[in-house]
Amino acid sequence: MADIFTLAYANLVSPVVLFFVLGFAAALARSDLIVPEQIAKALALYLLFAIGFKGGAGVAEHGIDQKLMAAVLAGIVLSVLIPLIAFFILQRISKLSRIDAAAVAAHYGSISIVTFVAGTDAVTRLGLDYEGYLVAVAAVMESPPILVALLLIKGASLFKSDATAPEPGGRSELFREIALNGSIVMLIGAFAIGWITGPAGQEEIKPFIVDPFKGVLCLFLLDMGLVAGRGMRTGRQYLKPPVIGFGLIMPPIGAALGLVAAQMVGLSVGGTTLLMTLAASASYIAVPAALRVALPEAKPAISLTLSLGVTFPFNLIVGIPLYGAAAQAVAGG
Amino acid sequence: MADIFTLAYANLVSPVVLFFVLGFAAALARSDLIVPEQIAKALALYLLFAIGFKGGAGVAEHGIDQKLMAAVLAGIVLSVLIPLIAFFILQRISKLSRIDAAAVAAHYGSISIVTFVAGTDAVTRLGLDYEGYLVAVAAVMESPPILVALLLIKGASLFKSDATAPEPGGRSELFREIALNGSIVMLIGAFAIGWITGPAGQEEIKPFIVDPFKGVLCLFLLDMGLVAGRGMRTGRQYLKPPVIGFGLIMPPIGAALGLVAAQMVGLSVGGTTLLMTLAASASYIAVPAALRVALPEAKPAISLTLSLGVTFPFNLIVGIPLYGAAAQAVAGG
Amino acid sequence: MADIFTLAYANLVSPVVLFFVLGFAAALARSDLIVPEQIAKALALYLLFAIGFKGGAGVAEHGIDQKLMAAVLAGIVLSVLIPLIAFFILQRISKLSRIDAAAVAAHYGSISIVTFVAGTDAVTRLGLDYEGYLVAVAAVMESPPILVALLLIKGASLFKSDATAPEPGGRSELFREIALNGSIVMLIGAFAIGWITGPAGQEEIKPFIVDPFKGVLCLFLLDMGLVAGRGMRTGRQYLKPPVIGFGLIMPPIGAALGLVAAQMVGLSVGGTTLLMTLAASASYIAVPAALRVALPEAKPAISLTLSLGVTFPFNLIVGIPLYGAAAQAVAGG
Amino acid sequence: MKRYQKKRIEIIIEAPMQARVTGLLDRMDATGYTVVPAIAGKGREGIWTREGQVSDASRMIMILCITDGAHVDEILDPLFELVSRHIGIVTVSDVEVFRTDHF
Amino acid sequence: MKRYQKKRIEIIIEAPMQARVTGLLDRMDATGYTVVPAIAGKGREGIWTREGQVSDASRMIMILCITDGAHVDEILDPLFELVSRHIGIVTVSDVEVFRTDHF
Amino acid sequence: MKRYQKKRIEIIIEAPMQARVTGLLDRMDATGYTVVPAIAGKGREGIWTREGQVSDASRMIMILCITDGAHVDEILDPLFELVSRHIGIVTVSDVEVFRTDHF
Ligand SMILES: Nc1ncnc2c1ncn2[C@@H]1O[C@H](COP(=O)(O)O)[C@@H](O)[C@H]1O
Ligand SMILES: Nc1ncnc2c1ncn2[C@@H]1O[C@H](COP(=O)(O)O)[C@@H](O)[C@H]1O
Ligand SMILES: Nc1ncnc2c1ncn2[C@@H]1O[C@H](COP(=O)(O)O)[C@@H](O)[C@H]1O
Ligand code: NA
Ligand code: NA
Ligand code: NA
Repeated sequence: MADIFTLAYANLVSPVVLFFVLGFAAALARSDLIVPEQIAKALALYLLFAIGFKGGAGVAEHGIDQKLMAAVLAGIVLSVLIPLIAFFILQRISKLSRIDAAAVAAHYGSISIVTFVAGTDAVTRLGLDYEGYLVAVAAVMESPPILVALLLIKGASLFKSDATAPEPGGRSELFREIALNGSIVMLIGAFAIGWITGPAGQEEIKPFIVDPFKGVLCLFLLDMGLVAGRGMRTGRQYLKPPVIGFGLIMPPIGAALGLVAAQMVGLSVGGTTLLMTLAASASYIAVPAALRVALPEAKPAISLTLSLGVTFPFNLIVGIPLYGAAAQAVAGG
Repeated sequence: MADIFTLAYANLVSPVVLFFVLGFAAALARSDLIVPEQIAKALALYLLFAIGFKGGAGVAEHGIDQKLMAAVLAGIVLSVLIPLIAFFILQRISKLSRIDAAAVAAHYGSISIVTFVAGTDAVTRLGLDYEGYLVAVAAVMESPPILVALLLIKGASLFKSDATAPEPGGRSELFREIALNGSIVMLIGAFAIGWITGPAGQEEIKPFIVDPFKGVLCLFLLDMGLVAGRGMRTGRQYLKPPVIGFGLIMPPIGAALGLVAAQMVGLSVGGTTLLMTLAASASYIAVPAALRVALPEAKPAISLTLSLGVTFPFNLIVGIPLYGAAAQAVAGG
Repeated sequence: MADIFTLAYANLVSPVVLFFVLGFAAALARSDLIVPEQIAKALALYLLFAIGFKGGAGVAEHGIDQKLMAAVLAGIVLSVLIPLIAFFILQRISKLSRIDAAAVAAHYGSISIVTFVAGTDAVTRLGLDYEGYLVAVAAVMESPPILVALLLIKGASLFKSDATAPEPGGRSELFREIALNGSIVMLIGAFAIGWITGPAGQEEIKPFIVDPFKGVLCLFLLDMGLVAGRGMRTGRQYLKPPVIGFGLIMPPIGAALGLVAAQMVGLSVGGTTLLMTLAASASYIAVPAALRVALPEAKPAISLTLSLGVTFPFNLIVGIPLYGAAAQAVAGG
Repeated sequence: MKRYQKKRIEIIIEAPMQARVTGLLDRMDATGYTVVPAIAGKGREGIWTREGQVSDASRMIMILCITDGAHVDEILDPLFELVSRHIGIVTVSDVEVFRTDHF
Repeated sequence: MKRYQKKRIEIIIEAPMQARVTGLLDRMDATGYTVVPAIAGKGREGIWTREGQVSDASRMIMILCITDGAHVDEILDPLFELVSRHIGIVTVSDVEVFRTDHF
Repeated sequence: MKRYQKKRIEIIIEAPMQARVTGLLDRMDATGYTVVPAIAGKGREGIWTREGQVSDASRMIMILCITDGAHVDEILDPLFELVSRHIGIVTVSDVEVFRTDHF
């Protein structure tokens, strides 16, 4: 147990976490500190580039693992299962409308790549390694929950011919958009290029994607803290206690499922921690935007405030060390 | 004396200064070279992040100095005294209105963090060290001059109940804004995080905040040169000779006060140079924005053109080597 | 010959080329992946900064070559000759109007700095060195083709008094704008600063302009792939087969002229490859913007789609290895 | 110079809907449109600001379309149907242009 | 579809005043507003451009507010008082909307 | 408060022409103007978007100029001549302002 606390403490005073706290506090205090929009987007692009490339180069180095397919499959299953469970729980404990519950469920089924990145940072600090292809697993987990949520609301009609769809492009256009979402393309693309060019390729661009990585992450987490804090300030009223409760219990539930899946696949301790982290994390970039098109009736402030203001800090500060400890207990030694 | 010239020359042909000159010249020649706005903001954020963090890590490393409180106090005193002196001088030598004189005084009482950063660069090039907590001193010097200027214009009524204030939020809102200005929060926040995480934390993000620092500074100074040159092109007419004269004599006056204060606190040669530089520098980011709200009747072009187009280049090119030489003469050996 | 293929293959699987391909494919598939505008501009600025500075520092290190003036002269001659040839070819093989043909010719006479940068990357990967002053040659080649195109359309009236010019500023203003174009100023400015501060200056900012250079280039080429792919998607209809053919044969023609010029000047193998690359490349940043002012009747989509969508990828993927092999065959050994 | 009466449609809508609104304008044969960014705002769904946002979800854009009065209802009916399910507003006003054939 | 007459208030003002103007609109019960960035301009106080600027001091923004004609003077009087001490301008024009209850 | 009738000129034009249009407004003694960025659009010359663009070539901006009705034709004639050779459009509409001397 001492270990969890040491880990939790080390986590708590890491620059990465402290910059998030700084941003959160600054936003609550209504400081005018901001990270410009295009810079925030560029930082996100950088993280996707770096983490994707490193994942691919890792696969090139360690050879292709038989477990890759199993892990991808596990990711897909998790990303279908978790939104269903989330929807079920929300229907029981909260008074959210079906549509809002489905929207929240989609966020929690999908993943947050920054939470994943923070997880890799914690795992690396523990001296653990992880399977590079988990980056690909992260990518495949992004979209299925959106479809699950749409199915929950629209049922089978979702797949009917969209000749009568009122919107230009209709459903098939929507599916294309969801599948070719910018962050998925960047992550998978960088992963593929990392794989093709391998450790030699990584060596060439190491001073860009490896060395300054943690510093960039600090800046990005500062921005996330600012946005999350601002969201809590303006969106608090949308979050009734049961909904906040959901935002705190859903991550461990997801992580537990992730742990089971990781055991079945046979991941390393580091890999197990990361699959748990993915399962525990909630989207706040790709899913919100997709749902504005696909489920416009859902109130965006609910999912976003919950995901970014409650679950992200929970995972960053409490969750990740916890999942690491659990992974060590179950998969370690 | 030879030393001053060597120092001045080395300073003059440093990439940092030359990029400023390039920007200035390009703007005067009306080239369309620009640094995009959000990039300029990000570069400023980066400099605050890096210089704040390094300052804090420095404090963590060298232990907390008994002089810290004295230095902070000295900073506050300087930032109250300098605007009063500046206002007095301007009232004598220039024909500026009281309000414009107070606005200019606020700029010169406050500090320019980039001038400070350029100072640290020069100090480091001389092989000197400096007290990390000077970053905190810089932060506390930012705001008091704004209040001094408001007091000069509005007198005691400034602190009266703002129930009748015509603007939403009134005075207390204004004070909050001034105190929680983004650059102060970033600087103090990064300082605190650097302090908490110490040299180990700095080691983690060194390839982001230390290694590329000077290159980023070059790019930022290019931008400052562009903005300063453009300001001189469009704002020249606001600057009568006495006002320009003020922009050239006020920095040495401030620096002299800074030298006295540094001696009283007992700072190192490097630290003395930097406190002089802070006292000599004039704000061009935080104060102008605050004054637009607090003293809307002041003509913004006067202070800004003077601070950025006259005093900043003076300090960068002539001032800093001079202050370094003076500090060495007085505090050195 | 085996050499060419090895080189071509190594080139093809370099991260730089693969990120271009990723962007191109993502745009064709209508992914919403984007690089924000100001970030793209900052990346371009960074590349100009880095390549200019390194060129200047190289000149400072190797001493000033007697060939510098000859190379600059060769650049000017090429940049006058190539647009004339391009215009002649277009008039023969395509049905473009005189104005559109002149506009396209201006693009091909001028240069693409990113193609040049990609060329330096390929040259360096071959273990070859190149003359640093080629950066200055690149800069002087940017503008003359614009004047050539204007002369082709407006004839001698171009230089007549512009008292009657309908546009504010008239011709002289236009000439000033073309000569002081932002990218020229940045390139020449950074070159001069690199020269003045020399290897010592470069050492100071190496972790900014040298180490992360290739990673930044990858990100920039991702953006170029996105823009080029989007251009092909929306601008395809402007490109009849003869025009596309021109976009593929003009680069080798330019390169051949560049080879002759390089031989006359006596450049190294690396330098020869780069002068060929410059001659083969087509502008897509500076020239398009200048022509919108100077030749508004030309259809912008034609030149831009051709230059960015056809010629840039051709040079990047096929051209550069080819020019390298030709330079080695002729100038090597 | 002679000026002609046209209508200016101003649509403020959430950013992820941009492609769908412009797609609609295309299908309705609008001769053109211009998209202008917004940086902050407030409506029934609360306050938003673009600062620091990576996602397009909580951002608005403004789409301007100048069109002929004869054409305007043709565009407005499906447009209003599309927009009404989303966060946003539509306004219409009178403007004059020089080249009537352009719109 | 039936359209209703409303007023469109367009405020161009220095960026540091944004929060105060929107705060005023809030207090005056405007139903919403949208802030649009400006990149350059000229007025009595001279030329400005946003390029390369770190400070908000010499930048303008544009605030749009659609409101009911009955409501408009209520908003305009204190608004004009606020804006008149600052660098900026206010214009008012007629627009039509679909949902009268929205404004 | 009393309001005065003015004209609002809205110019959408390719970005490289910005300095020339504002220069013209200066020469025609317009009291001011504001430049607003555009991020995407469509016209006779096809679709464009600012995303990822380094060059100003395929980008539009919007220039607003509030001016007096008496003054408006003086500005519009040379403006239209300038703009007509370029990619872009000009519209004119009625607005009200408070300070008639300002425009
Ligand atoms: N009365 C208004 N005037 C100007 N903009 C508005 C107004 N109402 C709403 N908006 C804009 O439209 C967006 C969506 O409005 P709503 O659908 O009411 O939430 C807001 O965030 C504002 O940016
Ligand atoms: N006549 C005008 N038309 C459009 N915008 C204007 C006009 N006058 C002023 N502005 C804008 O409002 C800002 C402040 O104007 P002023 O208060 O006159 O300095 C200017 O910088 C412009 O951006
Ligand atoms: N009907 C329109 N409504 C709004 N904006 C337009 C319209 N037509 C053209 N534009 C804008 O003006 C630019 C140039 O138009 P054009 O000269 O028709 O190619 C387009 O790219 C649009 O941004
Ligand atoms: Na999840
Ligand atoms: Na000072
Ligand atoms: Na060329």
